[in-house]
Amino acid sequence: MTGITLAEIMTVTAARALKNTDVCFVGIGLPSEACNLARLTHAPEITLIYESGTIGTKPNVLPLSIGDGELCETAVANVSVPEMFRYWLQGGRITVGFLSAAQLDRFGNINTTVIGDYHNPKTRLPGGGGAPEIATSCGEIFITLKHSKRAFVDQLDFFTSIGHGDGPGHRGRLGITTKGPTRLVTDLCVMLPNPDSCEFEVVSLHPGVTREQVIEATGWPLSFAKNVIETAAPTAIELDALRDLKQRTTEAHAAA
Amino acid sequence: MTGITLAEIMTVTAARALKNTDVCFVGIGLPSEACNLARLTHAPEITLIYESGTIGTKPNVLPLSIGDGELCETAVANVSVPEMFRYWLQGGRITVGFLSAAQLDRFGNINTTVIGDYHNPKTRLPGGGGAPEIATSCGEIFITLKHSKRAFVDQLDFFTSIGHGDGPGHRGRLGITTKGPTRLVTDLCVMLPNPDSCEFEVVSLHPGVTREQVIEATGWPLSFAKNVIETAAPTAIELDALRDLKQRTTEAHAAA
Amino acid sequence: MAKIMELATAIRENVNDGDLLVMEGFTHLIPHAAAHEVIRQGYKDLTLSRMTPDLIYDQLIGMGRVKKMIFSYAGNPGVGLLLRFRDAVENQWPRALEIEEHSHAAMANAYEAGAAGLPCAVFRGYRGAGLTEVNPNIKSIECPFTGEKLAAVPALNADVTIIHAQRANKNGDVLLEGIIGVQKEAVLGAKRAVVTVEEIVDDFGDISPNAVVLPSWTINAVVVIAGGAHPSYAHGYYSRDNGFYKDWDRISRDRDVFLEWMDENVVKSGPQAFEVHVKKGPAK
Amino acid sequence: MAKIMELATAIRENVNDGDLLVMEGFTHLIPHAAAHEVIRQGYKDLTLSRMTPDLIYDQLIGMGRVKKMIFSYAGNPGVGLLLRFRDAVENQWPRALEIEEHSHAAMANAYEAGAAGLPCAVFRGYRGAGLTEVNPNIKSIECPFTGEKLAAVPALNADVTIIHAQRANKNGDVLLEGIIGVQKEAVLGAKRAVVTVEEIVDDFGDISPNAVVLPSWTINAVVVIAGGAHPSYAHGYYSRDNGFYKDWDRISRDRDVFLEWMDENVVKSGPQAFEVHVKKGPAK
Repeated sequence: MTGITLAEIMTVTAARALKNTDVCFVGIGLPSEACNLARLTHAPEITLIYESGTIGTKPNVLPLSIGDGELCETAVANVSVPEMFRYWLQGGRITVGFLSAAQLDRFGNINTTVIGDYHNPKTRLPGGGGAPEIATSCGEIFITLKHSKRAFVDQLDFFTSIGHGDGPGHRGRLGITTKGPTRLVTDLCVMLPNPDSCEFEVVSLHPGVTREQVIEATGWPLSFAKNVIETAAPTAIELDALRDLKQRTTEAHAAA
Repeated sequence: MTGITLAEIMTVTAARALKNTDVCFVGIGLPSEACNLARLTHAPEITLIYESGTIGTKPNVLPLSIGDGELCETAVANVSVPEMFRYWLQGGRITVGFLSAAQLDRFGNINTTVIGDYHNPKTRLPGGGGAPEIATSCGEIFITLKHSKRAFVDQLDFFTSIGHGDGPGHRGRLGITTKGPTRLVTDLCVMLPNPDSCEFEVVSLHPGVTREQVIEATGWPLSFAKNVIETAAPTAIELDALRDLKQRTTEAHAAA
Repeated sequence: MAKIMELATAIRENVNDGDLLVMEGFTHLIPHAAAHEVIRQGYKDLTLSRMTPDLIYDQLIGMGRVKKMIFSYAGNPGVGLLLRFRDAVENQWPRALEIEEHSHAAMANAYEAGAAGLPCAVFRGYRGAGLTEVNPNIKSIECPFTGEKLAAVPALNADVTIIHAQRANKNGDVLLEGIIGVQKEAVLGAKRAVVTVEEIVDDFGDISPNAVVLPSWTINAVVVIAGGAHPSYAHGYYSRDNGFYKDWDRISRDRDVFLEWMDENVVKSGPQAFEVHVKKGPAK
Repeated sequence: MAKIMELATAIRENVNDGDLLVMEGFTHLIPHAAAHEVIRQGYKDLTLSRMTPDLIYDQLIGMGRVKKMIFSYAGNPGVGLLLRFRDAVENQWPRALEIEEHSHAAMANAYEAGAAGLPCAVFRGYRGAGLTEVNPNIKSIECPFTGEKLAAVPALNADVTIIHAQRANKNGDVLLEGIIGVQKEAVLGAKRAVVTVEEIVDDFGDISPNAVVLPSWTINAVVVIAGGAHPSYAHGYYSRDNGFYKDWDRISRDRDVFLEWMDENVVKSGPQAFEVHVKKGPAK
């Protein structure tokens, strides 16, 4: 298998975190790619849910928006958006929420709202959408986004949705009973929250990536686990499935 | 038209109270008969709603239960019961709630819960069902039931749903903004609440009925309006429609 | 993931003594066959909840299996009173029955809150209603924006919910059609759920994208019992047996007649007895 | 009772300066043609509400018609940011834009509460979220049974809601299919409602008894505009025009390009311009 990109490793590695029995609330973009790859490889029976109300959807190509027609056509059930947020998300039926972010801090707190001051922003981003309650109602949260100093920041400009807050016990003090972020997959490495500090630390580096590369792309003083391993390279099956999926997607969106 | 019964006059008179533009929450039994008669005569476009979730239903025969299949098959829309009580009843979309009762007092308060003490009842009745919120959420309430001292009582054994409470202003003090009972049709007469006292008083006597008959069948000291008129007799059209409806109903329920 | 299994196994694996058991159905799709199996297996001290308890709850009460009932309308629809329920409340026969009585609106909201994972339901209700004085589970809450006083009742979350539906597909997803009541909420709010169906099909075919489908992973067991709702009905399969509802008034009026009927038609019977009711053909 | 009428009349009779206007649609069935008519008729000082404001709200904002926007995600779905919205928030061009920002859960619950006639929505949300510090319309309430602190937001009740749907029947009842979003709630919670549809049929034929139908009497005006959701889509009629959403990023990036595009394609155009988009044929 030649020419494997870090982006491909990221998606494959993120996909591997999902189990066949998971019920996954899927964010658009990178999470959607990883979730559908999981479904097309090792987790064929995974239940994918998009906040547009589509439950158990099996799109043949990646949706451009969160409400593309194919999500509805291939779903087990389509429900209204109030029902989605009340019975399915708040009802505690989702095992994994899969999110991305504009800014992320070491505790897995996320900003997708503004860069700069909220009332006088430098850049007004789209906002949190479903994230504030996805972050607290799903059994656990996986995050995937590309490594960069702009994204991996020491201090968030805005606190769109909570990860581990300011560290151990913060979620509990807010009455939150779910785990929060348990895994972060970037295009350079995999990070897990340290059990004592709740700070994300590097547990595996993608093939060919150095510690220095990751440190350089991270805006906070980075920790590494005691034993940092190399991320297992994508298999031919995973890579084929991903490339086919992206090829189909490109063709479909060009034709539309 | 020969052999008109008081029961027929009651149903026809109750039906006349409904308008073509009404959206009516229909109780089973006498209300259902009156509401469907209205639909089959002067109010063909009336919207009939049963609490089973059937909206705009047009049954060809009277349903035995509140959830008969024909109610669903002929409805404009069928919704879940939570939606029925939230969006349609509580949402303020019903113009008229049409109720019956086991016991009724002079203020139109209703008991369908127990005869005797609640915790140690002489007769345990089915209970209020939808009545407590029908009585407060519908624009106004029509009541129909047969006159008898057992039903028209001086003091209710239990206060299942509010009419005018203990008189003027009671509904308002409870934060209720709807009109409450505005019309009562029995097999002897029509009664309206007195504008000052909120007590039901007789405004028309059915053909052939005397004041003494009504007084005798009423368990509270009965008032009569200044001008008591005779209830207009059923027309041939009304009577034919009612008798056809009841005939179809009898045949359908015998066949089932 | 729902497992497709026999009725006796499904009930045994999911019902326990003392459970809060919900067998919902608003006239339509009442799980009669499953309720009879619950009776046969002898569970006791059950708390039953249902908006419109009718014959199956009357049967469980009359057989002495019920400690408490949560309800909003306990009648024989279109016929009259529930006589075994009455006998339990009025005469404590065959045992005393604790009741928690609500309005329909309260119970519908309580099931909704249960499915929504909330601790309580908030609605505009119970104003001027006598139940507020006899049911301590009716409280109030104030809107923080308008100051309006609203009613609150606890969410309803069953230990086990049992419903009947038209059909499942091979994957165990369940389709309900017609008058759907509070069944979806009762299933989603429950710890465990058993669904009896008229039939299992390969797939649902060309149904509406917005059809009411409960995904397989929200259900523990799916059981095929043709006719399993009789004398209630299954929209598209068979009609309501109004005659039986009228008969029940007679059967349930006398304790001995009731016990004899139960022995013959429930205790000594089985789910296969329901098949005969489908042969009348689909509801028109 | 819904009256079937022309678009210009429907908008004129139902929209006013300063209204709280809701044009909902979760990617699917977004009422583009109706929004363009609102722009053509020149209403001003509107408050817009929508969970996922996208192109039509960007257009209204860029044309200076909007005083305030209530929203939970303001992006160009699958493409990126909403550039006219950004320009208004960051540079007050063409005027300052007041915002009331929520989470999806809060807005979905607020529409639900609006349809349900409640003053506020109660849900488990906003824990640890920064919006609680910048939005005074996020409060809390305590469960009277468990003491749990829950979030509360005001109910959302539009002055006028405008949606697009697949079809109406001759009576003016409206059928929605597919991804239905919060449209039912937005209509039922509104003082007035306008629905544009792809077509009017004699009757809906053999649809599911549980299809999403808004009865005629919940709607003020029904208007036929084939293709009226383009570049959004109508399930069963035509697909989403992803290319246009990508183009919008370019068009909306520059104020002059935007104004020119609006002049040509909205101000000097009309609803008949949407018909061409249906000819691509139904979505597969």
